[in-house]
Amino acid sequence: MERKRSLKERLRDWDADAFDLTNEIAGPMHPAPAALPERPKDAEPEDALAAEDFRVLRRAYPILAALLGLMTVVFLLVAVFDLPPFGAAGTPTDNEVALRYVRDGMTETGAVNLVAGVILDYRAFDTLGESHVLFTALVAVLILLLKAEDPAIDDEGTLTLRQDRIVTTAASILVPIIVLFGLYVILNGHLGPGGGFSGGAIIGAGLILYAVAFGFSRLETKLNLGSFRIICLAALWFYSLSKCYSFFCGANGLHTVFSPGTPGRILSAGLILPLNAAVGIVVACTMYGLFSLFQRGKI
Amino acid sequence: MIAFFVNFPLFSIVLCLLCAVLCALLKGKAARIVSLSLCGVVAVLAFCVLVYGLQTGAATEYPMGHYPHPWGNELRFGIAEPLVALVFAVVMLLCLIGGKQQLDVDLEPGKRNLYYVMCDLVLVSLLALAYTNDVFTGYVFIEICTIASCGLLMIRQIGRTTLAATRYMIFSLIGSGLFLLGVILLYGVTGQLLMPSLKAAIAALWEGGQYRTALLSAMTLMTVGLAIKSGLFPFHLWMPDTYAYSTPASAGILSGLVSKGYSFLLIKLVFGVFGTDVFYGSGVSNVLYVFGALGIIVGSISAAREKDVFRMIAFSSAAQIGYLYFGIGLTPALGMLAAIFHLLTHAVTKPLLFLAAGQLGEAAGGRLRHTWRGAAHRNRTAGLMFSLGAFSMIGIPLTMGFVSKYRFALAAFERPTLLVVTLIVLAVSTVLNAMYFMRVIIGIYTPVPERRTRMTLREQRPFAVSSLLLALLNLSAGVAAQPLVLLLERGLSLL
Amino acid sequence: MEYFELLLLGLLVACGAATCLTKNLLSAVVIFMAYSLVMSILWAILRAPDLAVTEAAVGAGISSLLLFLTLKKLRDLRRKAQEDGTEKES
Amino acid sequence: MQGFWEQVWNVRIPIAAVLLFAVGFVTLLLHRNLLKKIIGLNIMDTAAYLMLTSFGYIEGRLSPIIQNGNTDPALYGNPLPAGLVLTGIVVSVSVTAVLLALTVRLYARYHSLNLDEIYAMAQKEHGLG
Repeated sequence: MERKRSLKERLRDWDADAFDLTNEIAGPMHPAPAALPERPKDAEPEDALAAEDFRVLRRAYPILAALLGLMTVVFLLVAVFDLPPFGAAGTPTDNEVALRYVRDGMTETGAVNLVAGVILDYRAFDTLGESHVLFTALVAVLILLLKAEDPAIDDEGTLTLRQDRIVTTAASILVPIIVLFGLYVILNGHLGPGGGFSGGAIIGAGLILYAVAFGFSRLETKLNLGSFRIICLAALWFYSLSKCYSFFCGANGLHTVFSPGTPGRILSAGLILPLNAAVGIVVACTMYGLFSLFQRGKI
Repeated sequence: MIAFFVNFPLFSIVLCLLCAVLCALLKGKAARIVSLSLCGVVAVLAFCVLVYGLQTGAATEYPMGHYPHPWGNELRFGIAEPLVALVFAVVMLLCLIGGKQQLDVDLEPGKRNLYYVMCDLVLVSLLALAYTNDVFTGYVFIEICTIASCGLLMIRQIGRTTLAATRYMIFSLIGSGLFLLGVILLYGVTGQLLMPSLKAAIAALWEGGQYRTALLSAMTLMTVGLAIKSGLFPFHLWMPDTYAYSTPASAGILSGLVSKGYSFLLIKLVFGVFGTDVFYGSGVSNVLYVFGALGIIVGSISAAREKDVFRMIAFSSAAQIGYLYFGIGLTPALGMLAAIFHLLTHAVTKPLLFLAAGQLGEAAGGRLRHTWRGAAHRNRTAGLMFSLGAFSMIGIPLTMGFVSKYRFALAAFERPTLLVVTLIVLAVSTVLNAMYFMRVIIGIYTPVPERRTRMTLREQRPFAVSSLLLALLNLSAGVAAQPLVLLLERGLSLL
Repeated sequence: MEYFELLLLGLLVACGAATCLTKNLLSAVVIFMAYSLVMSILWAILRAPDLAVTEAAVGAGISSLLLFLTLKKLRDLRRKAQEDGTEKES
Repeated sequence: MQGFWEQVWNVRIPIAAVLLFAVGFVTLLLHRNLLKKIIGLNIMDTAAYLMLTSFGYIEGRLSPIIQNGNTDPALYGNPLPAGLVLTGIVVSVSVTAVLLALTVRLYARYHSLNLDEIYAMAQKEHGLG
């Protein structure tokens, strides 16, 4: 009597087809069906089915879409007429939530620009998600447009602008001013209008103008894919960790290290200035990266 | 020690964000290890939060920052949220492990780590959607989820997936545009963004009869927006392309988790923002009920007509989403309980089906049903797992699908006026499910004389491990469903 | 002041409709850029200077720039396809 | 009739926002050209944000930046909608960038911007691939 095979062996045998039940079943009862006649072109019937669906859809689509569009317009207009009057003082949005932002905003967050106070201190979790939306978009465009690293492809996409004099002189004057203005908008985010997002976009536009005027070669040594990843890592990690620290302290009632400082001074408003700087860097790199990816498939 | 668990939702969200940014820097293999360990850690953290919720027995509101209720952002977690987060993390882990074989083939060598960046971002948005207590934060993380799941889709660089990604993106953005407009109208009328204060303001307005049309339209817009994004009946046309042509791991994550994240947010909105009496009193739930029923029937019929097995599974997923909204629209008590139970069932079963179908497709060498004849003999484990998943979809006893269908039947009795319609819809869809799934199972088990190489267990170890665990999850919940149902009942009461 | 606001609103709706009705893609993008700038001015009027700066820099600037770049990229691809096409035929 | 026009005047900016939302929504649905759809999407989002900003505006009050230390709430408008719209604009840009990248990839492969043609070509080419 052969020894009882262990479960492991029996499983392996079951899997490795030591015995194949189908042979017994198929064998005696009825001869195995002859191999199915291979259909000449198996793509054809399924294609007809989808094509026929598609044609019906194609004809019905514009009427359906116009109907849906009209319905939403009427539906929304009816809803809008019921809204509180525009510009009035006693509307529901002018409630205790907005009151505290305005009355205590400067003392609690230290930011003179209350909008910066709201997005970077009161409702900071939204903006934490926000800067990661931009990172997601950059990675998605990287997946799509990044070409494989082979030197054979020259910069086929570079602008064939004959580096003419007008653009280069204009750029040599404008780029420093744009980048300076962008830095001003970032660093004064908590004092005047602006902040990380708009300042970063302005600096990004400055970099793009530089790349258009003087070509990518000069920028490539410093701003390539490797340095991008490190910059994004540093800025976003700083952002996430500092915000995690302030959320943790806030939730457990601990006092954070950052003090709002005296409002109006550049180094005030606790964490808002460094956060604006970090967001500004990420936005500038993303904008330049998107431009370079669209332009020539590599950063 | 248990008291410290209250910080774990914040830690899990921030950890995911850190790992997502880190994975962009690492090489493919290291990024995979980081992502898999991240899913594991998030699962453990979610389990701890579940223990904390059970111990305190109440929903805790965790202020994100120094400012309480209507001023700062908040996270809210009772029992249902950590349970759903736990299931999401575990299923994502198993999907990534199970789909390894196809991932190695489909991903370009240079962009492998970018795939895992997208997986981490999908996970963080699912966690945020489960835990958030603020409507605008929900919108921001819906956008992250849209772009990241689109990234998961287009990683397989064949023309068909790029087209599917574009159509998926456009449909999703219509949905989030309507959701955004709903949030704005709600803010305009109540002045609040945090769910608890929104609920109080809406209840007061609903009694006072003020701004009623604006409230109704905001509620409809948000519901329709989320329904479009998770693929309810008239907006399920993007589903077959999206799920059929992507790698099985992505298809599992997209169909099993992403659409469930949106539906769970809708369930949170129904309980936490609109309030059951406003939502069910205003007739919006009947709209969901009708579209859910239509979705079940149309989804099942078009699945039966489909010859390509992957598209068939995608259409059956549209039918299952129809079930979800069918339950939500039925009744606030038992109907919602059946819907959230079905949410977990589908989150566990559908990835199992897609992974097994991926393996069977390779064993059979084709996508069409008739080319799959005898495929189960070439790949035994995949055949077994596929049939188990199919049994759960049909609702054979001992599987989780049976329990969820049973819960739907119970819920039907709670609403006697619609009893007959509900039972007919359930019966018809079960028959249709049985028809098109059994057709495939019979096909893959009919013996085909000619010998093909056989895929043994050792060659596909990652798939075997993950599908076995998914099957165990399914069967264990199917056999011992009562504790899970009680848990969900308590969770819903705390939502 | 209100009439200026009404003028801007009318201009906005006109730009929106014009962008969708023009056949030529380039003019659609140019009109969209004008739409963003008018929106930025309107936000300045609505006492939201942060938004005006951001919309001008990000909405009009980067979005339109990416649209122009895509148009240029599509033209390059079309020209490259024609060159390959002519090579194949000749 | 006088009440109607007075009411229209009271909610003039939300009405304009809804009209723009409808223009964007219909463009997104009706136009088959991908670039037109993307522009329609942008119009839809900015229209929604216009309505949100209009809820924060209060007649005769300054923008929410504290002038020389005077924190009297009756002086300044509501800062919350401005913060939300700031987040929204960046969302719109990133979504536009991803959609444009998808359009470039589709055009490189199918040499067409019309979604139906691309669908037909993909149908024929892949059939069951």
